[in-house]
Amino acid sequence: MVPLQYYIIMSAILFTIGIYGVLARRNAILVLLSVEIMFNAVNINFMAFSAYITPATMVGQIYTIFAVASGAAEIGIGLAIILLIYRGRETVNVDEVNMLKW
Amino acid sequence: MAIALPFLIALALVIFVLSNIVFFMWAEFKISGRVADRFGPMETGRWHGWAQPLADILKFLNKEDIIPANADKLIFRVAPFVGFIPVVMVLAAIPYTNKIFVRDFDIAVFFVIALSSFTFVSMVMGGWASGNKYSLLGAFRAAGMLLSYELPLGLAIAGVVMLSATLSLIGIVQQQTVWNIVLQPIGFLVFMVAMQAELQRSPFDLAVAESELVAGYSVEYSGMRYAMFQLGEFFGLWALASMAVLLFLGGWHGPYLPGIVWFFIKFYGIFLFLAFSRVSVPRVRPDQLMDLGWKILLPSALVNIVITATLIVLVPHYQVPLAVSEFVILIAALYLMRRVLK
Amino acid sequence: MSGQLLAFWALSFVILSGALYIVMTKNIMHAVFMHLLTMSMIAAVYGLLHADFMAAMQVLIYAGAVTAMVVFALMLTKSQSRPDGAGIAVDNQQRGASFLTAAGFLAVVIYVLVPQKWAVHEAAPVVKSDVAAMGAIIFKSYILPFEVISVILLAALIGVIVLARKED
Amino acid sequence: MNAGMTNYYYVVAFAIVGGVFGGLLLSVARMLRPRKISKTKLEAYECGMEPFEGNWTQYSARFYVFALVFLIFDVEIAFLYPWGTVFRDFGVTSLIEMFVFIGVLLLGLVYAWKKGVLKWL
Repeated sequence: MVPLQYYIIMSAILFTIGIYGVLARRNAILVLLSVEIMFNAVNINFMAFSAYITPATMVGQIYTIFAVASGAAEIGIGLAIILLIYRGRETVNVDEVNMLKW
Repeated sequence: MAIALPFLIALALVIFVLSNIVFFMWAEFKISGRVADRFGPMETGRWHGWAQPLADILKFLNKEDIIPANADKLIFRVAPFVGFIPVVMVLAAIPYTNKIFVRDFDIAVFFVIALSSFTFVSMVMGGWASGNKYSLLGAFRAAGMLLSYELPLGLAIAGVVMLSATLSLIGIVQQQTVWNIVLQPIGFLVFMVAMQAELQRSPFDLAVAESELVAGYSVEYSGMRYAMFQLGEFFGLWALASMAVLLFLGGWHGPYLPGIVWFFIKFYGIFLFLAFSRVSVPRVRPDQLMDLGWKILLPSALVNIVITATLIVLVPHYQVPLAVSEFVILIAALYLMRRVLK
Repeated sequence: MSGQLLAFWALSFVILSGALYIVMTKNIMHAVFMHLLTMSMIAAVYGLLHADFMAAMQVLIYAGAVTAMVVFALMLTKSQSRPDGAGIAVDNQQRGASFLTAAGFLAVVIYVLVPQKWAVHEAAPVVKSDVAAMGAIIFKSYILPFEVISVILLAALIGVIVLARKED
Repeated sequence: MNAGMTNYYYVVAFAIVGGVFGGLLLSVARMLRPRKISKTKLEAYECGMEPFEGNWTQYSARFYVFALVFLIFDVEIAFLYPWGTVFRDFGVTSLIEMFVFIGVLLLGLVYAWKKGVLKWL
């Protein structure tokens, strides 16, 4: 039997990797992929809690279903915004996209 | 022994399916030959060219393997496996009778649908890794088409799931006192059309149209790697044709003969349908393809779901009204379509 | 060591190294395909947690649809960095600071989480992967989120069509 | 080992057999096939000349919108299956819920249709 702790620590490390990716990446699409990693780290936590703490009501699983569905919407819109920025600025480099500074 | 058993079963199944695929290939040669008023292969192996597919396999094995210089070597090698492994995994979920099956999955139907999404990922991987604009464009066309037809396929299956209230394939077959094709004619039609598109077979093979475009996403593939893509397609045919039998044609149900025989009779019926429609229907135009997928199949699958759900909930004995209303709507829709398209 | 524990270690290794590869590699396309592998392995973790349905959904949505969408989007943005990593760097200059931030976060989380005692259910995890049970819970207690999700999806659809169709 | 884990064990076994079988085919072919590489053979397959600027060129945004519409409806399918297994028990209420859900997404499909997104290139 795998202890619950293992899942939580694994997902914490995964989330950390996602944070690093979001901060260190320059290409906006890779930033979005890192956000997806963080998203999935959180989902693993939900699933683990659901299986270990509330197996009867499956709260975590239901939450994950909704999280996945809204995550799908999020990545779709995120990519569309990146495409739009690309059309305007010919770049997907988040360092150069600073129109809001002025 | 218990640890090795699944591996042995898997190996036996793969070899069994492979031997059937060899037969498919030969039957397809013969059928398309006869339809075109030719003989098809006659020489190889003396009797009606029965050894032709084996010769083809030997040719694939002997062919030089070329990886283009500007290809992405790693992804190029991995892509055929991404296409092949999931279709082998699907075999674990398909029952043949209520005695002969590998495992009875709780979510078998959804499992098959989910794994089939690897097919277009493998195409995109292969097309991109080839380092050739045309193969990439072919991959995009193929992926766009598979995307468009995966939805009607899933929605057509949803109608069956609603009738039997389970996702287990064995459960679905056991619920069918009347075959689902009677209760779900719209769903069946949508499934059959979407299935051919999913398998990239001839009326819908415009992404790999071998006579016009060279071969779509697999231009740069040669020898055994190319054969693996083809093999994946045949395994997919096996899986989807079995699904059609199990979901709509009552699986192993049938009088007198044992269940396994009935299963394969129906299975080969579906195969014959695919083989005939491949040679007798002209290839659809790209714009027709998209219109068919999004504007005809997807709405009809949704209509099918709405009718089925409403009748099941509101009418106590829904079988007869469901069959009648679906059939009437189907006829009316086909009639209207003829009027509109004329 | 039990089979499940072994499977967990193997899956964690693949997931974590896959994620590291995604945030480290210079080859954008490889990152996308590694994303596919990582997501499939996360689906396997869901399987380990007895959630068959969620595992299949993870494969369907993340491994299938999202990967295809990211590849299409990548092909639309002709990035300055070539897929093989030549050209402009894909990372920015704050790698050190990012690393420190991430490491600090991890340290805090581990410090908080490790001593924590969870109210783990007796004899957990219970095998309860029945789709019907799940459907019953969603359509009994979570109707509002379910309908709201449909509106969110509609908003995303319309948003993308409006955003992506500017060209013609 | 309980029933659920046995199922996964079988799935993993099938995946491994699929991979090993594919690898076996490739290695048999490796032993049999000739190997005479020349520069021309390694060029991209095109009309006799090397393609310009590789394959990293721009494609139409259509594909992207297709993928998104697909993703949205995929999520719908994922919700339809659990609903399909239980909707009898809840009667008319669950029917109305699902019709609202499908109706809202159908609105999206109609919008996409009217905007001409669903055309092929």
